[in-house]
Amino acid sequence: MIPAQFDYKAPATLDEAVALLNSDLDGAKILAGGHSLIPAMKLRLAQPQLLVDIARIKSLAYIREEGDQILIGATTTHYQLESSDLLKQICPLLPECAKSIGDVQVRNKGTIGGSIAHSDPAGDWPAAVLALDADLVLVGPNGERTVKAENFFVDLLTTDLQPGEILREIRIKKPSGKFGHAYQKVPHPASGFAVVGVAVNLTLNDDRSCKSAGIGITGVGVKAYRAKAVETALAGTTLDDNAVGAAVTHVCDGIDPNADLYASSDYRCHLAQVHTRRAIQAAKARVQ
Amino acid sequence: MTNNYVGKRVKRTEDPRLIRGLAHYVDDISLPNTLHVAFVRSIYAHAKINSIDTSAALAAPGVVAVYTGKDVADKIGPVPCAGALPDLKVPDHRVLAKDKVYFVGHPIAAVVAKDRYAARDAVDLVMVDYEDLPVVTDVEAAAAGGPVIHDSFSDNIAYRLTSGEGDIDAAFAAADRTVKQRILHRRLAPIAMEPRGVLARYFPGEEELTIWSSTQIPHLMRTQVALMIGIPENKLRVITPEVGGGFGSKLNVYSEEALLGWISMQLGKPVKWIETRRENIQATIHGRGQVGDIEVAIKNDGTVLGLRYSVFADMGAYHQLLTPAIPTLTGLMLSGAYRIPAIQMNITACFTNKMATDAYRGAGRPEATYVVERAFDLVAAELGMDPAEVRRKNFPAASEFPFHTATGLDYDSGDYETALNKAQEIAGYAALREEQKKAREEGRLIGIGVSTYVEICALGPSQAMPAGGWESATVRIEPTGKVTVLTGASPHGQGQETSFAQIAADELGVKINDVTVIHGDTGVVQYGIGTFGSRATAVGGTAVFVAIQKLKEKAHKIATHMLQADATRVSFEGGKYSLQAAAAASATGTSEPVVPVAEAPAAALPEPQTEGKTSLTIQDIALAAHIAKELPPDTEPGLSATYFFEPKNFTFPFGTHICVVEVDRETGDIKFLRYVAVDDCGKVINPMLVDGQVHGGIVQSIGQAMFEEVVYDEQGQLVTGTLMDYAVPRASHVPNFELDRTETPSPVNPLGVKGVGEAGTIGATPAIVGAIVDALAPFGVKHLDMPIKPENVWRIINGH
Amino acid sequence: MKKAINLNVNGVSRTDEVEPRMLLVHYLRDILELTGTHVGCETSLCGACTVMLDGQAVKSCTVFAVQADGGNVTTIEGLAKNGELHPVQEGFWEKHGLQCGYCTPGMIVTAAQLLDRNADPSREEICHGLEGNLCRCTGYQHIIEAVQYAAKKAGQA
Amino acid sequence: MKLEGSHELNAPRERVYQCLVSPEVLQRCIPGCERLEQTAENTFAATIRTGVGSIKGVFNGTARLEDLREPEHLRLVVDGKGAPGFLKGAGDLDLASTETGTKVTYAADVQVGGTIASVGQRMIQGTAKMMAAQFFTSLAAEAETAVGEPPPQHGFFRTALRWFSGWATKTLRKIFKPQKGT
Repeated sequence: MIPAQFDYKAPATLDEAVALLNSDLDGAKILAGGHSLIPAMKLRLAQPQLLVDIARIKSLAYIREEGDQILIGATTTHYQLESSDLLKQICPLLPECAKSIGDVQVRNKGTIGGSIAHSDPAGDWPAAVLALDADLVLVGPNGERTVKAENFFVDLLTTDLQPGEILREIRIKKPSGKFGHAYQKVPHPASGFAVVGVAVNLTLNDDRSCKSAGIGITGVGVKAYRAKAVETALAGTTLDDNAVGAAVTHVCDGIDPNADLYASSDYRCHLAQVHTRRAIQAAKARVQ
Repeated sequence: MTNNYVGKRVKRTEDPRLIRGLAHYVDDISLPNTLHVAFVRSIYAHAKINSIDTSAALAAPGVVAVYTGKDVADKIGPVPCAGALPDLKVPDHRVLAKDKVYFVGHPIAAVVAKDRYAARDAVDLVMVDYEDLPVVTDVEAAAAGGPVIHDSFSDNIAYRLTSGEGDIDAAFAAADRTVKQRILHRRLAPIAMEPRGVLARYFPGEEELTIWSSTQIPHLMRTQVALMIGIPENKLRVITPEVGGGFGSKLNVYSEEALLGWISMQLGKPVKWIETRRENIQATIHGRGQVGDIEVAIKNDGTVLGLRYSVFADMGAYHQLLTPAIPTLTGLMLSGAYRIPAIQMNITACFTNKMATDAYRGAGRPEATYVVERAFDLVAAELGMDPAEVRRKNFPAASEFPFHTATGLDYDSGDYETALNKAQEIAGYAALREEQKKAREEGRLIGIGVSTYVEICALGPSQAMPAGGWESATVRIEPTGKVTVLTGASPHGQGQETSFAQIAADELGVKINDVTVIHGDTGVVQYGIGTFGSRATAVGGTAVFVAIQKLKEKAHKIATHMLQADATRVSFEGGKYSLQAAAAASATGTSEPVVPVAEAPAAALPEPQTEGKTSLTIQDIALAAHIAKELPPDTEPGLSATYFFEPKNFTFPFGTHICVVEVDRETGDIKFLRYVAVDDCGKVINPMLVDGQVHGGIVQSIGQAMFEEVVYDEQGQLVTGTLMDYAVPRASHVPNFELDRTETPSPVNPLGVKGVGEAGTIGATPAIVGAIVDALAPFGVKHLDMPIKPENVWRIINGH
Repeated sequence: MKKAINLNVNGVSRTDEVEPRMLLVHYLRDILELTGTHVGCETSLCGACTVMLDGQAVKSCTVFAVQADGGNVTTIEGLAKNGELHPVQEGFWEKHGLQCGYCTPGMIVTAAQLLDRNADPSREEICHGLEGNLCRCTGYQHIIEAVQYAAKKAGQA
Repeated sequence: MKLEGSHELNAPRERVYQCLVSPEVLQRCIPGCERLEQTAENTFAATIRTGVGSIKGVFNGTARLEDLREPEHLRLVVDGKGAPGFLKGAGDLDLASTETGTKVTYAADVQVGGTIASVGQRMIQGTAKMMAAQFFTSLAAEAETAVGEPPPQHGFFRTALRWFSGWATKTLRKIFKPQKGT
């Protein structure tokens, strides 16, 4: 219940935050909403020496359109995303995903950047940003770089964020044309984390055949991943039951599905297939 | 008696402080200079302690002391076990482990520091050198041999017991068929929302120790802790402030309670320990933990001739207060709501490298009801009968009560068929079966589960209890007319402050706001037993009721004297002692109403005015009794009465629960469609509180049936160590409940009440499991063990 | 190591020096003696510690007091105004939405947030809104009814 | 907890075997191994600082090689303790020659205790898999490096380099005081 001692700094700017983080690469951790880090600290599984609180950098919390992109600041809370009228209009996957995270208290405080940077294998955001093929903007002592979401999630709780780097922004190409989104989740009855979470970003051709599908899966593997084989199998099809049914059998291709007390590997993989199918069908039904 | 309150939906008098955050639980009490205690607990399930190095911890900032098992071994007596079974093995259970640890969470050292942060930090600095030993977690493996846990015993068998009446062999010999099933009752964690907590303060001058503890049994704890730490019982005061739920987990005497008291005596300062949720799951008792085989002898027409249940009961590493007694309660209730001529229960109770099991809401009875009800479902399936009809066939008739069972009990009163009929009617049972049939044709999987339960409540006659089964009450009317009720049945959420005030207000004819119910302070309240076993109202409430009758006898005497009338002419009605009409006329010639004196605002106590009056409120009499100028000869001043109620029997509430579920063929998800419960808890004091008890109990059953399980791995590691993994039901997990009642008064107590605290956890699991199994009947399933998770269902449907 | 913090709690301005690791719930309970906010788990799951921070329900066991610096905190003790119960408090009393009362403060604060954002929630929306609060006594039915009562009451006001 | 798997290495079986019994190589391959000192024949004292993401811990303990049957089999027995709990286990490694090199098949039974066991249900398996993968990736690099060449750089070295580069950049920035907005 009680974390080990640490020092706390609340820089006013991102540059200061980067500098502070780099002042102690081994001991410093970024604190945003704290809803991944603080529970680990209370169990003393994480014992950072210094917390650099970036939640006070007001300029890091935003949702805005810029050209053909949607820009989301890293410390934007789940609730801000859930309740954004703009996003409900232009990218409904994000509010839908946000709504399924944890509970209202977690959503009020937890941030999208924190969740992505933590890369919990059952976190919800990773699936959504994968499905949307987002770019993640990282800032470090050497300046900024942009990483595709697909390349960002490396392994269990491990991302491409290098020591000393901070996730600053999530950039998403504004969905256009005939698109439909859906997020389907089986929450663990105790933790609320995704036993399986499926984010679908579907774009149709004028003839309503599948132009492209972005499918992000969480909860199944050691990290969230894009179900590329499913995406490929769907492309060009009319998304009829047979095509979707056949495509979703590939959802666990190349993955060694997680097992825990609630769901074994094969059941989890089965759930991933069922919910991927349901999410695709829901997304398709929502296409204007 | 006027029924202004009893039987009515009265809002709780305890709520205003609770909803405003102004109530005080143990951790909300702060005393100056309080030291905080944190525990070093075993991370091994079974290990030898080679050494404990406390030097770094002692040197840490803010640390005042560190105590280990060696420091306290000859200072604090063993943790008590109240089980009195023949040949029971009772391990020497010390408050801190000395040479060996026997389960994960076993306390090894207590660190005392200036604040909770410093105490927690120092826990990491205590170095324990363990040498791990072979572990036994499976109860059958423990019975079969396995590593012996306690050196003082030759095996892991705590006791064996066979009980029951009737010729069981003859019953099976006469049977047309038998059905059998192995049934698991997994370990459950009670998870009271307030974890345990202890605050202790010793005054060296007065040699008085006060312990605030989140417990269900302040007096029993006082006696036991006094014995453990060697302080005279009358120098120890136990206070249970607000208690945030118990469910049996606080019906115990724990190491920490004695140890904190002892530490306070050593250091002369207040010391506090508040359990973390991880400690709560590791080292507060668990419930259930049985593996049993049920076998039923039946006739082809559905008549049950005999029932045999052989069970391995998992005690855990040590006995806590009632650990060995729990399976015996299972044995008592194996007749369920049925006429079963022969019953046999065989218990093999074993030690394992796990936390002790003990009373968790229902305490042994849910296990009994569950196996009996599952068996009746199996019988129905075997014979192709409707499960409700098999049950109906074996009910004793309402006219047969008191009904003697082959488990040796005499059920007080009952009308099982009426409850079943009512539940079936509310559920629309016949239509549901039709709907189910139609749904099956469409490929949908709907299941209907029926449970007709009986429970044993109002624990109980002292003859059948380890430490007294009575309950106490003192009722006092203060000079200002305020009524004080002191009850030994200290509650932890049940609402006795309201329900007992309802009883008192009606019996005394006063307003409920004039009644204050005091509990949970051994310095103030006469000795009592506590709240558990659905006993508070039936035993404690009765004590209040009878104490009031005693008080009224005296008040009547005083009234008669004050009204200068013949005793037979003074009657009590609506809070007033009045002369009967004829007598009244002759006494004063008037019958004007009298303003109650006690309500008049007064700086000093008013003098009772009786001249010319035909009636007196009981509050007038209280004042007179205290002023004591106008009392009949040989009457003690004051107006109070104490009563210790000893029930002659248990009570036996009953009811029918019907659950309807639909399972998702693809995912195995289980969705509730309906939940109907008709409970009969005898007379009802406050229907709102009864509904609340039933709701809560059913939801704990939903937890047990679908989510909850304390899991230890083969090495005895507790893998469901937090609420991240141990699933307590949430709002979205539960259906809307349709409740109703029948009312069959109990003849055991004058209130006619039976008790309802555990009905939900006893009646509901068989209905829920029955419904899920019924939904899967097309796949040939006859039984599934709890918790039934979607994966289990999916495997059945898909033949995995 | 201690940090100075300024915050407004239930309308009262507070200044204190705290260790960075001090959890907001411990600050409220141990320093300010506002003990209505409870601790029921250590993994941010039970919601007993819920308070409003800048108008948003948060789990005060998962917020460091230093993070709340400069903020406005409302605890259960600050919910009733001028001696008048908040409609949710009234609902809980009226509908028997509590038994042992331990989860109640957090449950009430969360329910208040729920009604702030959705004045007329369905049963399902209430359940979703209370997903972060565990109750072991009531079985939730009376809690749901309490929130419905409060919604109705607030709607009439 | 049972762990099973196999990894293909592009190196001859004898070479792989030698790597597996070399304390120097093992230290470089075991994720986070800071110290591996021989205390007796085939017995080592080890300090491992390891973890995933922000979850970290230090374990002290022993590792023992048993049942050595060069070049086809060995058994590794480990026992470590640390603040987050303890770790104990034994694993059998079988080496088989393949066309391209060596296939190492492992089957281990690992017991985890303490905090990590009671709170890490969701992650333990994944962590173990990840560490096994890291170990074999490093081992492959070691085995594929000819004897006498400088050892390959694994996770720890990569990390150290990153830290160094971060520190160097920061220092350089301080020296050159770059203007804002660049």
